[in-house]
Amino acid sequence: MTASVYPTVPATDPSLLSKKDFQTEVDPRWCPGCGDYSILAQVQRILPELGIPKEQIVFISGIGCSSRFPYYMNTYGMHSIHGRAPAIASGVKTLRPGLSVWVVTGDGDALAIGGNHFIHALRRNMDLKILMFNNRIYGLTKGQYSPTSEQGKKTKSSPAGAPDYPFNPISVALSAEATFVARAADIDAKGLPAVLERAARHKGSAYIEIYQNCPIFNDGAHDYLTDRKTKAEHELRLEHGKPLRFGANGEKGIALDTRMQPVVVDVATYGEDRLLVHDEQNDSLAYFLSRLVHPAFPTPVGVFRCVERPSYEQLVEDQLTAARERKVASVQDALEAGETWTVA
Amino acid sequence: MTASVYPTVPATDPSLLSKKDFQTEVDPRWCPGCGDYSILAQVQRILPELGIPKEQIVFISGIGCSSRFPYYMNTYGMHSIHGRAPAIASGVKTLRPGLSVWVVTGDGDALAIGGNHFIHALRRNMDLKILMFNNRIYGLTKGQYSPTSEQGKKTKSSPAGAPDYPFNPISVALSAEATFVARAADIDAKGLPAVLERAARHKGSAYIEIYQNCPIFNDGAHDYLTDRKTKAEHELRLEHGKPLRFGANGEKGIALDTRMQPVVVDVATYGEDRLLVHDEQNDSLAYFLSRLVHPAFPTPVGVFRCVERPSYEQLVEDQLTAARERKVASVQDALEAGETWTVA
Amino acid sequence: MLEKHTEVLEAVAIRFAGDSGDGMQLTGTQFTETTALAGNDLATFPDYPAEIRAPAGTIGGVSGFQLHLSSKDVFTPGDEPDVLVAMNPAALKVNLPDLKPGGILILNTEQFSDKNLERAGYKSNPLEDGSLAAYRVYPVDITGLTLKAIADVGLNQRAAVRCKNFFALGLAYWMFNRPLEHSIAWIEQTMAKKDALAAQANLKALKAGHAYGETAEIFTHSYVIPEAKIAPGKYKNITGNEGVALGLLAAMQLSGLDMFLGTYPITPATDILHHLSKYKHLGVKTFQAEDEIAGICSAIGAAYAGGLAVTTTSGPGLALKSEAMNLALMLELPLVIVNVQRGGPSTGLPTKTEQSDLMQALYGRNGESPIPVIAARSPGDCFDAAIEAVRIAIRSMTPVLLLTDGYLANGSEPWRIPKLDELPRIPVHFHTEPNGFQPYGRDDRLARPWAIPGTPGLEHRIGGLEKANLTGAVSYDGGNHELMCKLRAEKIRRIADIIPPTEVHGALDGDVLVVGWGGTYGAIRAGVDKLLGDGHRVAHVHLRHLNPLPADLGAVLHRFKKVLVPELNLGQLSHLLRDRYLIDAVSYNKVQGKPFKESEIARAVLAELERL
Amino acid sequence: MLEKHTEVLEAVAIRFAGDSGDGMQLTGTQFTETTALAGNDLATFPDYPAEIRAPAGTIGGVSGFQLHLSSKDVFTPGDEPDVLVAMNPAALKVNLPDLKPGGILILNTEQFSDKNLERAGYKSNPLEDGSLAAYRVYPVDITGLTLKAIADVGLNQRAAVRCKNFFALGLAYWMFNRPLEHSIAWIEQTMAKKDALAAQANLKALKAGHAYGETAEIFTHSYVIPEAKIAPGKYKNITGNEGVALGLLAAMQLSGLDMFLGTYPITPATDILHHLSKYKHLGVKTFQAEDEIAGICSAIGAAYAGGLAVTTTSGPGLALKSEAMNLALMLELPLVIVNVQRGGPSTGLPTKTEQSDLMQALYGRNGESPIPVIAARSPGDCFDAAIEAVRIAIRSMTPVLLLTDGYLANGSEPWRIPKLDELPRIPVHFHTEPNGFQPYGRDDRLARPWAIPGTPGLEHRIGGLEKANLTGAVSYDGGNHELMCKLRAEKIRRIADIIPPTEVHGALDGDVLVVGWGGTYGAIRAGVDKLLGDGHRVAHVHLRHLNPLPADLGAVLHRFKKVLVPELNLGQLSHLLRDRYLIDAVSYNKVQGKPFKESEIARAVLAELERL
Ligand SMILES: Cc1ncc(C[n+]2csc(CCOP(=O)(O)OP(=O)(O)O)c2C)c(N)n1
Ligand SMILES: Cc1ncc(C[n+]2csc(CCOP(=O)(O)OP(=O)(O)O)c2C)c(N)n1
Ligand code: SF4
Ligand code: SF4
Ligand SMILES: [Mg+2]
Ligand SMILES: [Mg+2]
Repeated sequence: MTASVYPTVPATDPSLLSKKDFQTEVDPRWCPGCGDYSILAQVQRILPELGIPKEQIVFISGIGCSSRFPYYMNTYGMHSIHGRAPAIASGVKTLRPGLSVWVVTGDGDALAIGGNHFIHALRRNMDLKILMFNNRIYGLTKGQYSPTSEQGKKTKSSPAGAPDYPFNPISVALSAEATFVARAADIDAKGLPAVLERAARHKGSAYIEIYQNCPIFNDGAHDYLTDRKTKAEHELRLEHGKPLRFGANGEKGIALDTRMQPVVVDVATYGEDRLLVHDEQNDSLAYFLSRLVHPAFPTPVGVFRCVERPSYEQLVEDQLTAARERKVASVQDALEAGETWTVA
Repeated sequence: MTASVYPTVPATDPSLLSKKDFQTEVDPRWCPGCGDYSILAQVQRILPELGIPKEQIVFISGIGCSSRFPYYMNTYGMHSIHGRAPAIASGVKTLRPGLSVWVVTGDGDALAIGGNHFIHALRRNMDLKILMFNNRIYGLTKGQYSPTSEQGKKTKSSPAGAPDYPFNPISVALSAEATFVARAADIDAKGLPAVLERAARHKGSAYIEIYQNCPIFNDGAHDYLTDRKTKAEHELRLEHGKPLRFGANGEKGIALDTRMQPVVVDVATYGEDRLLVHDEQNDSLAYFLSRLVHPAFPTPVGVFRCVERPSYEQLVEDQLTAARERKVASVQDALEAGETWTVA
Repeated sequence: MLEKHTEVLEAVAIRFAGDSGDGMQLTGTQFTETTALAGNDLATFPDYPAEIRAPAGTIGGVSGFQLHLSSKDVFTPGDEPDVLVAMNPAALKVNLPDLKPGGILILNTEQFSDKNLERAGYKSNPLEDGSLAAYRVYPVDITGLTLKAIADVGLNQRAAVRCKNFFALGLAYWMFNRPLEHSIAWIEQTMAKKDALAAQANLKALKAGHAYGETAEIFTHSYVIPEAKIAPGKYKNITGNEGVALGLLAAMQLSGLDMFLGTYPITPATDILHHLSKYKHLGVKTFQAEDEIAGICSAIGAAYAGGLAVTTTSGPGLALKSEAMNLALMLELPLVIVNVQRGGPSTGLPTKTEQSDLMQALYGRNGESPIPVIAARSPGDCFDAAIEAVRIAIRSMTPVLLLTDGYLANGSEPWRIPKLDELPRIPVHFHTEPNGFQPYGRDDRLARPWAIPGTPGLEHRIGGLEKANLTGAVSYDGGNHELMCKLRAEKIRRIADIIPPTEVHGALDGDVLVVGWGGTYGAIRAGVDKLLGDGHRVAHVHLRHLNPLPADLGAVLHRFKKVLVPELNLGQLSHLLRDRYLIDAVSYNKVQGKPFKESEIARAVLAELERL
Repeated sequence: MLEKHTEVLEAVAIRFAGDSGDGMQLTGTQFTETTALAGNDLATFPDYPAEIRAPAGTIGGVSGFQLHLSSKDVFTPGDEPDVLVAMNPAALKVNLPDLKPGGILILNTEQFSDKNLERAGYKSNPLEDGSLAAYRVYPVDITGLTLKAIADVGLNQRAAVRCKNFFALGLAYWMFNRPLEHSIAWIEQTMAKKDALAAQANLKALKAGHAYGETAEIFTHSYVIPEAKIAPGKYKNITGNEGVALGLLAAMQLSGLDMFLGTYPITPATDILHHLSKYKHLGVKTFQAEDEIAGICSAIGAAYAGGLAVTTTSGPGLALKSEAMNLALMLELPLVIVNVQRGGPSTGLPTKTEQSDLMQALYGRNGESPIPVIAARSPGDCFDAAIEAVRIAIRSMTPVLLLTDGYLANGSEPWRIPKLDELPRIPVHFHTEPNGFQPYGRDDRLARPWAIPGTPGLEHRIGGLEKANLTGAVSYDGGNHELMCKLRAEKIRRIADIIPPTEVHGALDGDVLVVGWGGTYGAIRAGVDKLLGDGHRVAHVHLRHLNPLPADLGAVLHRFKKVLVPELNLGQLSHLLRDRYLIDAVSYNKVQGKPFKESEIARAVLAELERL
């Protein structure tokens, strides 16, 4: 056997990296005020902290405003075709489990045309970090309703209101057996980097729904959650092992009523010990939380679910290792296997 | 306006229909012992009871053993292409809301290539009856693992065991906002027709997962649930408003433990009133039930979820009606609308 | 006061260019409508920036609108504008290369700051460095004059600056002696509804621009383009996408069918969806599917159910639809697939035009897969082509591909509004007779019966597996398969029976025949007309039908010494003609996301003439 | 005892036919292996029923296996079998029309019951009604004799009846003087592992069949086919799907790359996945994707990451992959797409063979989309073709389409196992030098550098939008786009530099040149050889490379008066040749899900000769 054809250049030292190492010379081409800018900044901020050599990071996207993201990340990157990023990323990761592979996608890219690849990547627990920018609209094609737009939404393609009932993306990700599921808002300078970092360190598929504002075609869709004035009333920060409390002073909580339905209670009168306690490992609870929807309920942000399960590419590596241990044979042996005969 | 180009033949009398009216002269081409036969028989049995003229029923399928179903139904039918039946059926139903439109699909057809159309049809609440024959294998292509095959399954394409973690189809359907979700086994002569009939009468998308035996490539996958000997121990029949009990004499029940996780309890010692009570309208509960998986838990059969929500095609009809009331204009008017000028 | 002269011109091409935020498309549209009302023939070319929102002032963000108006027939927006209105340095940089030598240049001086010059990549200020010496330059502080004119309206600075396009419009109206009435009415009726204050300001800006032309000392000449001889009738401007939408509406009426559009948004086809979604009161159902496959599949379902079924897309979307197109072919159901071509391959140049999906349209499916392909030649012709597509689909029970392109889709032209009751009906016959019903029996066009769900006694099953002749049952018989493949091919071939004889424009035989298809019509016609005017023995044939080709086309081709095929691709139609007629067709290509110029065509033909 | 004669034959074709449950494929394979060991050249044709499981005894359920063995070169499984072993009436009904007049017919009489005759659609019993008079009929109660022979083994009735195919095999061995050793060893080693009892019974059945031939009074003759002159080496039988799998394995070794297959099951391509999934110990990663789009996309990801990336499919799946193929083309990454053609369009005839995806392969994508296309000509050649596909993909950084078909995929032939270290290596160079790195710089083949994630300093972004020359940045520039379209086209054109001169078999110039491609090789070669033997001035060229075509092909074509193009489609290659070379190529078609017969080719060529 000759030497490997693969490059043997040593990895660079990740401890030297800073945010600006991840910036490219290309100026981002998003509209002024687009939520994509803040997400980009947060991602560039946390990457140096992960201890991963820059050359081992790959960003793969589909098509959409959000999917231009890789152009602005000074890592390896691919701006692929609409909806297929999870499938492409799966090939990268399966071939090279050592790479850190990120998928950037939009609500249309991930849930309209790409819905199937999205749920299949999750169920396989492919070790991908999937960031879905949810602006509840098709931005790049200039404003049609998306699978996360509210029913009745008036857009260019639905002048009488969209007849479609939307997906709840967190519910979908959970039912697709995702092992890490979280939510954050574009301009949440604390919550977003926190979930990004946990996602990065999770071994397996990690899905983050990022509420993103599109000032051009769907301005203010998430204002209730991001506006300082209303935020406290509408944000439910999930913390593992902690009771579900919200409000400016945590004065409100979430409990189950007798029909196993959620109710908002006053913590003081109801009692903190009767509140639901968040458990990242309980998938039915995570689903239950995903059903807390504005305006009837506060919007949970943070980590809905985080469990361990062998990742796809790890299982494949294990199978290869086991097969190699079981059977030592060359390609020539494979050619010669089976019934053969020799003509002299 | 001239007379409609559409046929004005009067509908036939559905009260005269019997099972054999739904049988075709073509002999089913499934292997001996295939579960598809019993499903076919049950469907042919319940259709005459629905009061629908035969010519108003359409069966649309994709590709797979299961998808040959329409050939054996003496109704309108289309054996289309792999995975696309829900999309085709959506076109039929949207154009002609008066038709009764059924989709027959397999675990590969619906959840592998067709996963996206499947979940989108459900979220739209398109009034389709979707029967998914789940044999946990690709039958037609002669035995590769499917998205519902258990992890580690050895098949022709996975000699070392499938590295994929499977979908839980009921969970997926629920998260796709399906308004009717049920499960039955192919040879359950009581349970299957019961859910078929309820699905047929439901206004909106109805999904039934039918456990189907493939004696050739995955024999006995559902035996624990269908075998008379083991059935009672493993089957949890869901009934709206009733506590969750199972076992030969209903001696066992399902309750929540303190971590909001399911436990199997002895009803006598635990107390029936502390059991969970089924509620078809609680979507988190339905999800919770979908997570009860063999062998740790009994398998729920019957209706997981049944709620009312306007169906897609109904909303579209309503929009058309409203638009017609708001604006009376001809096609000629549309041509002439906008800035015009006249050359004499 | 300076004396002002009025000159009469036969034709003029004017281009407005500025930043995407500068409202150039609106300015262009207003000028177009006013021009149309004034009775000129005209053609337009809007040119959007490819970037979603490029940074203000950069090359990437330049938006343009060109208008060609004439007292004669107009076929294209004009090769080189006579007048360029540039609202900032980037707009100048991008558009100057196109301006005719000696052309008029109106520049918004306020924008020529150092920062903006740098953004546009200028090293020195062209207003000062003499680089514009070859043009008639009119530097105007458009921004400043606008702000002054509307100061009393009380808009905030940002909103006020935005009115500058109406100042430019007013100035242009003065220069070409156009009345202000139409734009005034538009501002007062349409704009005022949304923002009364802005309307007031724009009105003032418009008038101020006009007055500035009238009074400012720098302008010495204004121009008059006399009315063209235009067929009488009621007109409006339509884009190609509107043309398709209206054509489908008309076909709905002419056939009596209910319409269903199943589609997924994609540039530059999305506007067809936008347009059709407005006609709910006419019974049009639009279905925004989860992807292009669901788009076409839902349309197949609708066709099966008896609808006028349509799906719309652009190149990559057509690729995704290929498997389902074959299902429609096998089911033998009528379906119209509209493909608005854009720059390829892959995502390519999504906002630019190209004609490179012809091969995909003809051949891009597995197996022997004959599908009729037709193409529209101009925005207004999209209307007729859409009706033709529906007509063929229904008469022959087949999917039909209609090709347009980004240039047609977004370009507009004046269109004579037809009277629907003067157009031939599209006959539809739904089968209802159970006796002797054969799902795959055929009439003399080889069309099978359309037997839709809901019809008692015709219950039957169809699918993508090969069908037995007549019965339509599944058949694995080899002989039957060959027969069916040939029947399907012959069915499409017979469509040639209704294709009118090929129209040869120019010499009936002779030296060079230029054969084109699709959106290159205008440039080819203008280029060939020029050569005909110069006395050359040339001619132009423009194909609507690409599959099947017209029965007489071979004979026509053979009457010329040379056949030249200009295409916005690397030679796709020429492959087809070579294959079918074994003629050494010469391909003339351009793949730059832009339409041909008349002069390019004329030059290419001349080169062939010289080579003879 | 009757005296038995031994006759020497040059070649014989034998077909085993029975119900799908009758084990005919196993019988055929055993006979094949024994024949190969005996030193004959051979070719085989397994013919599975199209239905999943048709009811026992019906026409739809008949399974067949034909074997052509000879002491000379063999190119096809033979047009008409000399011997037909039919295990039931349906098998007789289906296969009799193919049997050579005067051929040998061995019939399992036990199955000729009224019920079975009716199932097969016989009105009267052919054993009795004289309808078989034209053949040498040997009625044998195969079932009964088998049951008797193995009675003492103690199998249940159903299992016992299943042994009858080994009785038939034994009888056939006797008839052609083949040794039993190979099959005995197989039963004792392979079968015994799974079911010792069954193995014991089959062994007895095999010997009983042989003994029956030896002793039964009805057989008077046995036959000997002398050894063929075969190149020395180690041989085994491989199917085309195995050939592709092994070729890819070999290419993995020759290139040093890690292999990744991303695919979705589809008939008749699935077996490639089955085969490759067995080589985990060699480092092969197979990914069973959720659909064909994910199959190719995962492979694109693997190519980007530096793998030997492959995706496999059949017609409808190729249609689904078209959009992503264009992404690979734009990214300029190496990727092998294997398309095992089947009967189309749509689902068509999924289990039957056809050559009708050539146009789709060449043209089935949006925009200008040049992709190399190569085709394999025989099961063993699939091995070489797969290596060639990998070689081209890597040298030119491009997706490559490899076409095989259902006939090659499931057919098998003896294959001389090559020594890997005697095959030329496939050079791979990963770029590592950051200085001056240009993602879209090019070498003299116009290939761009392969710079994979993990390489420090080469971080770069690629995508489906048009790229700027050299830098690979997004570019909307028209001139750049045209340049890139032409560079991509020229890159593919330059592959012709490594295509060897066209091999002309037969006359170097003359009357009729037969040009074929793909799986029709054997039939055409045999047909042309026959005519050459008869002294005609004909020749055969078989194309491996369909895009680009060999540089000298035009010259070769023009050396003949007529070019005949036999294809299992309606004339796809002939379209290409007409277009490229303006020759009036005559298309000879068959679209019946079946390969050509040698005699059909010979007859078609003769017809052309007569027409000259
Ligand atoms: C195959 C294909 N179909 C359609 C499109 C057009 N298209 C591009 S992006 C997009 C939707 C974008 O929405 P989303 O993913 O939410 O991204 P956003 O722009 O909102 O960030 C569509 C429909 C395309 N590029 N390719
Ligand atoms: C586009 C396309 N891809 C792949 C196939 C091959 N194929 C046919 S059916 C099938 C899977 C069938 O599995 P399932 O839906 O579970 O049906 P079953 O046969 O088990 O009833 C596959 C992969 C196809 N027909 N078309
Ligand atoms: S259109 Fe919306 S999502 Fe897209 S860049 Fe602009 S603001 Fe952002
Ligand atoms: S392969 Fe399995 S699923 Fe298919 S017909 Fe046979 S038994 Fe039924
Ligand atoms: Mg979006
Ligand atoms: Mg299945």
